[in-house]
Amino acid sequence: MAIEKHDKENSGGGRPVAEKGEHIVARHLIEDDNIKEEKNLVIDGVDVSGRWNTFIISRVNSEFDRSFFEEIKKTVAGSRINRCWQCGMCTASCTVTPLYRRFNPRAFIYMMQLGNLKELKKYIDVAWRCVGCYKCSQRCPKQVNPAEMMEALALVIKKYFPEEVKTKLKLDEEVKKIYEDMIIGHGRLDLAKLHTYAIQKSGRTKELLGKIERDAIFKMVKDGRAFSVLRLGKPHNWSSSKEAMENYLRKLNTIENTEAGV
Amino acid sequence: MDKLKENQAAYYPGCALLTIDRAYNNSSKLVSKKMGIELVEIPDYNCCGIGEMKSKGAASMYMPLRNMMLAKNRLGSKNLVMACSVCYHEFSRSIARVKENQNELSAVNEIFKEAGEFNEEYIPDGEARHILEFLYNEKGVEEVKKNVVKPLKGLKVAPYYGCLYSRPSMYTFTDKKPKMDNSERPRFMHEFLEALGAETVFYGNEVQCCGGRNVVQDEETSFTLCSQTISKAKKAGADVIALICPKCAGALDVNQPKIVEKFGKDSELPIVYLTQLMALAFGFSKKEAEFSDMISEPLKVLNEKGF
Amino acid sequence: MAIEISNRLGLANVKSDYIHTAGRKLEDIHERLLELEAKGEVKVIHIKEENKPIEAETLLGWKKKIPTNKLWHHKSCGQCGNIPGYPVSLLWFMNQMGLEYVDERNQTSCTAWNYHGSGTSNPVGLAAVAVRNWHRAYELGLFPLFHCATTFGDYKEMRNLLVENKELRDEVRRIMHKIGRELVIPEYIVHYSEWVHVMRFEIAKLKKYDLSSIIATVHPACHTYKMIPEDCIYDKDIYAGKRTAVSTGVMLALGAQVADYSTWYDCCGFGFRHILTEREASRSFVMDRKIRPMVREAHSDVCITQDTGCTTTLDKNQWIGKAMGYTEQVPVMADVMFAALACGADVFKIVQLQWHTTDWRPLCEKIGIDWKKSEEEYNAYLEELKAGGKTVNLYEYPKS
Amino acid sequence: MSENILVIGGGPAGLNAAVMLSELGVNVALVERDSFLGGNPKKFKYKFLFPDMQPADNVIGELIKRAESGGNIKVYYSSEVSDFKENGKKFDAVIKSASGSETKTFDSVIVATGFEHFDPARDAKYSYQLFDDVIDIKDLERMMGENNFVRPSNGKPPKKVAFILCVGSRDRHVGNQYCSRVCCTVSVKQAIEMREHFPDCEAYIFYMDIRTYGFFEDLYWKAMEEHDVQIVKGRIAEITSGPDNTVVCKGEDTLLRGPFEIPFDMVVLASGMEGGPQSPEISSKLGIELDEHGFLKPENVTLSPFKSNKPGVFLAGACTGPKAISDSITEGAAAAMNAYTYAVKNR
Repeated sequence: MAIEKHDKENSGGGRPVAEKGEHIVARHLIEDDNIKEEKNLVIDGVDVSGRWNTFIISRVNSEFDRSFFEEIKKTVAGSRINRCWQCGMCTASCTVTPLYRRFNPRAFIYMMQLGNLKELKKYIDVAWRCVGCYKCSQRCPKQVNPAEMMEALALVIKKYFPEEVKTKLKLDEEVKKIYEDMIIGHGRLDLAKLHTYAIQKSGRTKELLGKIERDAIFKMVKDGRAFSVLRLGKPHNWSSSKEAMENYLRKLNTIENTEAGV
Repeated sequence: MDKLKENQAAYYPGCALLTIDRAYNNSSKLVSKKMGIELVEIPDYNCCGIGEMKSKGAASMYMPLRNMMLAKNRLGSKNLVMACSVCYHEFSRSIARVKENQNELSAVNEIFKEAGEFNEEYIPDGEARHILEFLYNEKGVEEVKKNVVKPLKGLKVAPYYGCLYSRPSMYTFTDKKPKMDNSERPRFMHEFLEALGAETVFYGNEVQCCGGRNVVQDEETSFTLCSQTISKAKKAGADVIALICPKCAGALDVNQPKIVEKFGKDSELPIVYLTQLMALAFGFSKKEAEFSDMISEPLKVLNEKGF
Repeated sequence: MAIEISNRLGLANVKSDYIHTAGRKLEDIHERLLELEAKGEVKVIHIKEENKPIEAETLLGWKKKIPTNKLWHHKSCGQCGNIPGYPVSLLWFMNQMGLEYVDERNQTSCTAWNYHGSGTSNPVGLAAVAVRNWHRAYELGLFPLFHCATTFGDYKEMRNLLVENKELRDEVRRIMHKIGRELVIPEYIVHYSEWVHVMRFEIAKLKKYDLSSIIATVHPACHTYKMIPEDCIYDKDIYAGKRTAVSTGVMLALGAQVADYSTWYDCCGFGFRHILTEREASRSFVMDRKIRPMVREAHSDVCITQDTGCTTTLDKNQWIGKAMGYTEQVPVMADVMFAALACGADVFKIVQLQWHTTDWRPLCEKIGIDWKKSEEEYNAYLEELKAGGKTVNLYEYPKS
Repeated sequence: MSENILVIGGGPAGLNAAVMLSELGVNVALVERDSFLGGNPKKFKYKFLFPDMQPADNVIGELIKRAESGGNIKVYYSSEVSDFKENGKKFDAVIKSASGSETKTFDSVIVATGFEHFDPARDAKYSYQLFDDVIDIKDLERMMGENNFVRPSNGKPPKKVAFILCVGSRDRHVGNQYCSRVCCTVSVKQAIEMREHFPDCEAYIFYMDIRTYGFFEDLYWKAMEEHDVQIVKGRIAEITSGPDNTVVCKGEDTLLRGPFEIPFDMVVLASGMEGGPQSPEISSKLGIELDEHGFLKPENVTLSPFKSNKPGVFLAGACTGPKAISDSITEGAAAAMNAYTYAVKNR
């Protein structure tokens, strides 16, 4: 099979280059990942570039991966995954679902039960939007504890989709890191530092100089609260606790230790 | 350190209350003392984990439980009182889980052993108590009424419980123990406020989430939820919203200028802590209750109403 | 792997002692047709003694009579153009067996492609076209035999609609009067593959080659067995009566091995609408859902079909599969074509595999057919034609 | 003189009716078509009964023992009622067996002819009989009863098993629109037994609704929470051959809205209950009504579920519709009481 390259983009002829699968009549019905198309392709001397070689890849799920379920069941947060029978009470109770169409704890739990990573991948960006309000856990008739199941979900995403976490969940990941560094590293939380770091990480440093932020900082400096933050300090002999926790995490035989490198 | 006397209770402040939310901390102490209980801070406390540790197995339980150990070890108290709902949740979660699950208890004790700070194993025989539930059950509404010297007549208050004071009941035991609040329709704050002479309004978002957990990395969600809550309370005629959690304050009070900027004046309403209103009614000055700490400027409306 | 293949090979031969039980809610349309005839409501094209019928059992255990002689060939649109060896192989067999038939030239398309492809049709129009063709057979005193699966499915549907709806009958009768014809309905709607099936032991008698090393995979056409399924042939000895027996039956009778594969039930990808406007779907389906499993799971030497559209779609789309790494290839042909090959019909003049896209030569070699000789003869014949020679009928017409 | 009552059918319902009547001093003729008592549970060698997993023999064996040792019961094995006539308020019946025919007059009659397991071979899409590894719940019950629970195709223990609910039930296509009531519970029970037997064999249940009504729900919870049985929502449309000697279940995951084709080592079809050919037969012979589902029709389904439309003829057990063994036993007692009252009144 010989492949010949034509540099269509720079040919300057003004003819627009076709988008992948553009000519498929029902293109909108097919997800991007399910379309394969070679822009320039010659087979057996015949030019079959673009639409002449388009293939639609099957979206059939052909595996229930139970090892995945076992992995989650071992974690503290996800230990009750086997209880879920998909009644939808969690999603019905959810604070976030009304805001984000694709946020559906019921479905996330199901994907984890069946090890359906292919489907889960489509929800990475929204899967971490849980606000931890525990309405789902309060109402779940089987006490699956869906709110904490979302924590297990975060672990899963981190382990299996590190690339997507880097791109789509960069800020979430960094803020979480700041939290953990403070909580485990210092034993206490410096809220002022957390706030400034987070704003910096999200690339909104300018905002810190805006009127609202400036007023707040000024107020706290004036009433002395800014200094109490500086005086917060560390618990006495915290390092022994820190090391003990880190050791525990390293020894864990579950996905919980994937982020143990604190 | 000395063991606690009668009329003293071991108290866990938490990071927020010791710093930017000192108004909640100080007013809690003031009103407790007035009602006959002195809150004694445990020494050398550490952060509860603020929900960010849940994916870390038993380490997430070690954080709050170390404080329970401190209370017992240093103050001789099995129980620990706290005002922050997030801390309260983290504590009750850890206690409930290790009570139910022997493996998790041993894992936590492994960490205790390795840290080597205490010479004993942790035994889940104590309770975490939220200041609202604590004062309600230990002293009661009558005690509140007794202490009111400046009734808050004419002040319309929207009580805001948020999430973690009452949910989930598998951790907090709301609905379960006879004297615990209702998880879906909590009433304790209502009763306190009415005992202060204030009027409570019904607005439907009493236990709705403020989105506070994600407020740093996901403002959008939090602002939307807060705007809904504030505007509903305002529509119901509330003069102020009363809180029992510093995280809710972070979302509803500290961020209010930004919320107003985005959603307009409907989302503007003064925010106070329940204990600040109690302190005011108990005869403490507005300065003592530190109303000026609040970004949403409750002083204006309090002055207007003549308190 | 060995276990897996032997398991798949055995399946077509699984026998069952199971006796079909009719579902309680289904009504045998055949009985209602005869009731209508008794009331004088319709004329019925009966299968007579002279049609030498052979009885077969259908999905629900009903009996279906398959005529084997005095047949009227209703051919298929795409068949003659794309796969000319398909109808020719069938006629070749009938000639070999000395059966009477008419290779009809006064037939119309059944128009069902239009019906399935675009929905721009209506029951009256479809039924009128069907009755017009049925009447043509009727006036010649023959029983119609349909080559195309879509025609088969459509006519079964039309027969049911006509039996069930008086309004439709009246309307069609009115149209038929205009063109000087009458409302007639065949007793059974019969597909050519059903003829092949009931004649499979007769066909096997003509066998010239040993086929025991050939592994075939059968692709059943949706319109033969999924439309009006209660009217399709099932056999207790083939797939334990769980899958339609046609095509598989003749392969087994010829001594070839039939292997099962996971997507047996799936469509070929023709899809009517799709083959017209969405070839991407058709070609993807062919490679992903049919050809790859046939080759990977069943190590198939040949894919056996029973319909025009399926044969074309499965064959013509394999080459482009290479573009996306589908290296699997398997020759495709109808059951009757394979049977003709097995019985010594000429590869080029009768079975006409030269029109097929996927390489069929290794299959011929495996069977032991000298396709090169056949090719030479065929080329010589073409040269003759170019030089002004006379065309000869490659298959005989019936003695009139 | 004591009463004579005819009981047709020696399954759980008929047995209990016969035993109770015998204890009342009634002469009972128990007509059983098989050469043994115990009905379907005996015929298919049920091993454990839900909901408490007690050995089937504890229940069925006990009933048989009582019936066989009860002095007033005459059991007619391998026999049938070949003729039946009303005789005033009484009934003349001919009991035909291998040893000949016997005509007797009875004061009242209890029909307890039971049910038949739906034959999944009738629904071609499930490939039952085509693939060795596709079995149904009664096959699995028998395999467990014989301690021979392995893959029929190769004698090896399975690693992944699918249970498919609603086979032959709730399906207009096969003519049964009703729910067979017990298949869900039987399936979760079997899944538990299977997981106990082969802890590393995964169990999946494909369902449309799970109807483990009442306290049977406990078993369903147990299956999930203690044995990690996974439920998947979607009915199976076809079963084909899969890679490595597996069978593929093709379905739609209705909760995620996507197609799946999953290979399994073994598939267990939860085939439902049918009235069987004996129901129309007994209906025409005794002149009692048949319902639209092919079961015998009670006079009033709520008020008198144990009465047929013919006075003096009573109904018990699964002949009136799918039910659990415990319900059949209860109905046997209820029918016995009614048959006795009728007999005494019309003495």
